[in-house]
Amino acid sequence: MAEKNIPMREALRAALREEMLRDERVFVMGEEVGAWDGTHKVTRGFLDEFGERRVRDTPISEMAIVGAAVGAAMAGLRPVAEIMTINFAFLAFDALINHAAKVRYMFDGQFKVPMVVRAATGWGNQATATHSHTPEPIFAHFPGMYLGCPSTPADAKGMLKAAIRDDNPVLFTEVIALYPKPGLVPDDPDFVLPIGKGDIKRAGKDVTIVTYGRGVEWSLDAAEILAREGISCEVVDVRWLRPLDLPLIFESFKKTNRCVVVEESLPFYSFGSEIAAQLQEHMFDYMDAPIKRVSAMDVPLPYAKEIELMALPDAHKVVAAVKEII
Amino acid sequence: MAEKNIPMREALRAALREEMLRDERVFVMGEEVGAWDGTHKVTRGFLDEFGERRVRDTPISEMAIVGAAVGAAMAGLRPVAEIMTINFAFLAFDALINHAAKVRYMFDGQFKVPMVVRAATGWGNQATATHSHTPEPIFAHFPGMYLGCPSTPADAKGMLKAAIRDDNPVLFTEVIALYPKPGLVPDDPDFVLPIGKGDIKRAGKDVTIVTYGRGVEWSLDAAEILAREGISCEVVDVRWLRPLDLPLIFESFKKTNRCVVVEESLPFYSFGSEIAAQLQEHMFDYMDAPIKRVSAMDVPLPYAKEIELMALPDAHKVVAAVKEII
Amino acid sequence: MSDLTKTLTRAELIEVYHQMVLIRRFEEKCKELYNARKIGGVYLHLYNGQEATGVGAIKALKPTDHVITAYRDHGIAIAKGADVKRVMAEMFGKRTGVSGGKGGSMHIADVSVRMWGGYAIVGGHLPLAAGIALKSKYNEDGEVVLCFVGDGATNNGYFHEALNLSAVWDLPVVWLIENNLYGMGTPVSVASGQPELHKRAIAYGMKDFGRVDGMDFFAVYEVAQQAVEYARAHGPALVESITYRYEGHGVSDRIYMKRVEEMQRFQQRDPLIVMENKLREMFPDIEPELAKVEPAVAAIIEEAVRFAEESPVPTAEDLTRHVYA
Amino acid sequence: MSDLTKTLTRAELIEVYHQMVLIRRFEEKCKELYNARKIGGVYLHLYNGQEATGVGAIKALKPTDHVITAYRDHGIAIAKGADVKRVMAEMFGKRTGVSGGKGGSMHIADVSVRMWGGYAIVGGHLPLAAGIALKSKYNEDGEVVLCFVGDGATNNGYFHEALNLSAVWDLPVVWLIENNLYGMGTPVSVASGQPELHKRAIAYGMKDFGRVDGMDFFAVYEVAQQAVEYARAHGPALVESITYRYEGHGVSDRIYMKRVEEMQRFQQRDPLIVMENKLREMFPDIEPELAKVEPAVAAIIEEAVRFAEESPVPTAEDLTRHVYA
Ligand SMILES: Cc1ncc(C[n+]2csc(CCOP(=O)(O)OP(=O)(O)O)c2C)c(N)n1
Ligand SMILES: Cc1ncc(C[n+]2csc(CCOP(=O)(O)OP(=O)(O)O)c2C)c(N)n1
Ligand SMILES: [Mg+2]
Ligand SMILES: [Mg+2]
Repeated sequence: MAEKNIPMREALRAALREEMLRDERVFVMGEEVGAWDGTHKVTRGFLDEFGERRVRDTPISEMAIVGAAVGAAMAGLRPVAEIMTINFAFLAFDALINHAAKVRYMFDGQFKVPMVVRAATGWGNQATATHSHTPEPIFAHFPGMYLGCPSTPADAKGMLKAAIRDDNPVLFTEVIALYPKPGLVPDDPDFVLPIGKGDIKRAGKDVTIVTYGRGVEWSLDAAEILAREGISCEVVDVRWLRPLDLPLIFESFKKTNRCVVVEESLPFYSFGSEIAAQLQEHMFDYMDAPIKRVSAMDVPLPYAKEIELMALPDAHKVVAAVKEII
Repeated sequence: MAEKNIPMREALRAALREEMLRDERVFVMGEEVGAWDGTHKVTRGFLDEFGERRVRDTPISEMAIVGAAVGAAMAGLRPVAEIMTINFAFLAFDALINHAAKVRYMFDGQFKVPMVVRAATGWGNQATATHSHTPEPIFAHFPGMYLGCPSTPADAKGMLKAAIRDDNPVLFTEVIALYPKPGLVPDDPDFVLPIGKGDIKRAGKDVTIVTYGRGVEWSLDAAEILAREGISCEVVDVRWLRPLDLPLIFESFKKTNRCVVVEESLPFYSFGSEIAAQLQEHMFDYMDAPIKRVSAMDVPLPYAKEIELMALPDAHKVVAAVKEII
Repeated sequence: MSDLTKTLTRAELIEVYHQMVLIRRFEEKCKELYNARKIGGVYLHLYNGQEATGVGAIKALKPTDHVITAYRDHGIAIAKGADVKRVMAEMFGKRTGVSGGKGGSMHIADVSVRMWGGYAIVGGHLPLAAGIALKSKYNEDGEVVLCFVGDGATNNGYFHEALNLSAVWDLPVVWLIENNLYGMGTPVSVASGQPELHKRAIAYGMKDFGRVDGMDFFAVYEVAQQAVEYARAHGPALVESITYRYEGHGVSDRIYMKRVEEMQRFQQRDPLIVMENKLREMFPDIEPELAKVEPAVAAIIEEAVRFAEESPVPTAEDLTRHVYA
Repeated sequence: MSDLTKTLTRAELIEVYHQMVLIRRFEEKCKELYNARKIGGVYLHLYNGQEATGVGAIKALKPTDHVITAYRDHGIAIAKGADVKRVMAEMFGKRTGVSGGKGGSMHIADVSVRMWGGYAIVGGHLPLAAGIALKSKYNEDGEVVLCFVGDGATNNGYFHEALNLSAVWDLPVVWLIENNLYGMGTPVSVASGQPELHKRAIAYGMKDFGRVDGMDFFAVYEVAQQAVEYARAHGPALVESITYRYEGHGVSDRIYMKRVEEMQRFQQRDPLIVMENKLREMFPDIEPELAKVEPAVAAIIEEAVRFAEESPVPTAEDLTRHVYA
């Protein structure tokens, strides 16, 4: 099958564009998605190609963007709403959790909510405290809405297409730092990666590193460093925080008996907490060492580069964590 | 010291009233806190006693209630804002997380934010999907704001007073089901229970049950049942989800080597996840069995009583979990 | 008003009256059953006193048009044509309820009659209404959404964002503020800087259809018709209906206890009485028809209660079904 | 305008002009340093073009009054009296910065001059402004809060809830909308159903001070003075200032590139030029004083940059300090 080497931003754009071409009910809405070409350029050229009906610039109204997407989805359209960055999704928290995720259930299946909320996520680049969240775990806490976060351009394409084609609400977070990073992406317009399927990004036998999003890069870099020292890491990219591919994680752990969880998010009540809890509960007899967690520090993110970087995880912190349990 | 047997609602009311009498900067604001006497009657009689200046009814504007409390606190007042139920705090998520919890840090300590947001929490009573959250863990995920949830009238009084006297923002959640439950409460107007200190609610030696809020009742009931079968449970009420009293939990676990975490909240990326993760990480050598988690089921809460109750934890589920690891 | 006798037939008007009585008696029955603990839940928000607003506005719609509202939803669902038996079964939390017993009093939806449900987060359904209207705009299908909004809800961020979005996108939606003077215990003047709520239309450059007497079916119907047709042709419209709820917001409604005089003033203009009088005026020989309404309604309600009581409760399987599609 | 010569002395007016030039040159220097990667961050929101609005409005305040704004905050902080050196150090992310290097460009606060900071969540600072004003009301200290609001921010839920709250509580706050025609790339008419933003005052029953020419210091100052004194005596006031930002919102500002003609139109009425001309008109012998401004400003900026460059960066200890009090 033909592939192209393109940055994640373009892979997302291709996914969205192909789905809009395929299904006339799919449309995009959000702040600056049209005339501006999208803050992150994922919707570049869409306004010209699809027109104002299907490429809808909105006011700065996150509550209404998400709420209107819920209503449109209930009514039979397939909105892809963009929240410029996930930080602003805090303003739409109620619309996401109480409505997108619940209207199907509370009306006993009378409605489907086939919508996607795309949101750029991630720390770094001195965006400062209120603009530096990676809060996937807190959104994935709630049932009724899926949550995916791709780590490669190919995953980005296949996962976003799956999200758009699915009949459930999906919160789809895109790591800002990964937008420009290239990778091979299948041309196939039906290249779809199923919701809830994780992926082994590197096979190994000594330690399982469970991660997602930007953590994959740090983990792969760490695995590379560790390989030179003879330590073999298996990197499991869960891709979806809900539903979570526990079988894949367990399978890997049965082989390695050791695990480090890597996430860009804050340490408490988070991704690492859940993975560690699951492993100790279901893989107790396979545990040769405690599960270690690598995450951001438990502080708001400061502006100054020097201390901002201290607060963030990186490959070296992953290496150190692996060595603690080997 | 003199004590009174009063329901939690009255203990909270006493705490609030005493602090308002003690410190003229303390005032309450929120929907129906005044003329209506408070939805949960915690501010009963306050309007008559303190007047409109210090007992402020608000419009249905959660974003503004919390945001205005932040501003007032920065400016030197000590607001106690009431969010009628924690469900509506989702509308104030941004104001809580991005402003209450962060303005001190991002302006490098120029401001203090001595505010309390009180919110009724908890599932049950057929309040249905959007009115049935117990989402403490997701708020406690973020640094900068403390989070407490009392389980007894005495704790309620001592913790709320501590929250009001503290110079940091505190999200203070009050379990609706516990409002009417009585308990002995010290009269002492300086009875303050320090922020971040957990409490052993029942001593035991075979299993540690870590819990908070309504989980304490279920856990104590379970402990009683198990005691009859010769199983001795130690019930640790963390009281505060942030900061978390890990030393207290660890100390108990070193003795029992077994643990069940009980919470009213949803299972994923939650309280149980964090406690289990902490224990396996720091108490690995003391673990005789996997940590078990008892939580609500991973569904939105339905209306019909019969199935609502199925979804919720209770003493019997705690008993079953303990037996699994004994 | 005389124009209306042209657009609505005598039979239709009797039907309207029947609906208003049905809603009134339905709510009374709910209250009785709630007190008898046959209907559960912490909340029971009744529509008594507001019938002319709901029935009048919905009468202005085509069957293909849409309705959405907040938690005070039983009456509105019935007015839109939801099956009374299944609404009652929902109140009981039965499997046969419109929302399968999972929604309860606050979440009555019946998509078969384009009743999109009641929502319990104040203001939360407003952007949903905009989204449903966007579907109509997107598909150019000429359908209109009628969204009921409480007076208290107009001070919430959702109101602002949803109304503004509907304005910039010219969405076919009628925002109908049911100003029953209070949000829980808070009077409009305490909650809103602008107590004439319809004037908020200007903040969105939206067509303002002003205030209407919400106790009078004809008054509501007439303005609603204009607003609905305006929305169908041009875009959003705002209407404020002055009405009153006879029941407290909840059991501990201290304010409600005090407002006896105000209540009496409104009850003198009770929607049912106003309607009966108008009908008598319009059709001097209508008495026999009117007389049949109460017994007919009583039978419907009795049947609904029986249906609800005899229906099965949801099962463990229902508990986990429909979390996802 | 003639009245103003009475309230502001010649020395004060020179000082005003100095401040506007200082802000302009400060922003130009920031842009240069950002391009040279001496100033970091993904965001740099400059105030060029809007100086008359910020300086004019703040001049109407007493020193004990308060200012709060969004992320486009450097100019406003300087106008309120923040130390230019420490503002520049903040841009560099240095420990000596007003916010200790932790806030950066978007979060410039200096509580010593009652500048409560810049905030980056659109609309997020509006309820904070209400809260600060509540303190004044609560303590009856006669202080006023001046809150700058972007045109784009007026469509956000925070705007609605905060303005309404200020109205029902009669808070001493002036809401000053800086209508620079765009929120990022979105023109006001695309974002707001009501493009005359000051008219939103009616939605809150709030005193509307209308639109003012935001390129003219005197115009802004005069209306701001009225609004501030109104707020001090009675409660909230709304002002809309029509202004323009000369720089793009960010590097990829496609719309900005296109609007050359519009820009030129505004630049002909550049705040600095308008001010200079007025000063010359008022004081025919002012030229020598005017001539001293640019060199004085250049020296201040040079010193600020040196200070910032030589200042230490924050440490690991700073990283964890001030998370809690
Ligand atoms: C966001 C939110 N805040 C608070 C509540 C609690 N609450 C339920 S109904 C209500 C009053 C609403 O008043 P109004 O909009 O006038 O509707 P009415 O009950 O009069 O029909 C309040 C405050 C809620 N459900 N949602
Ligand atoms: C809640 C929220 N949504 C979106 C953004 C992204 N954003 C930053 S500035 C901006 C435009 C704001 O425009 P306006 O209020 O007119 O202020 P201006 O930049 O023109 O001064 C947007 C959309 C944000 N920071 N916060
Ligand atoms: Mg009302
Ligand atoms: Mg603007």
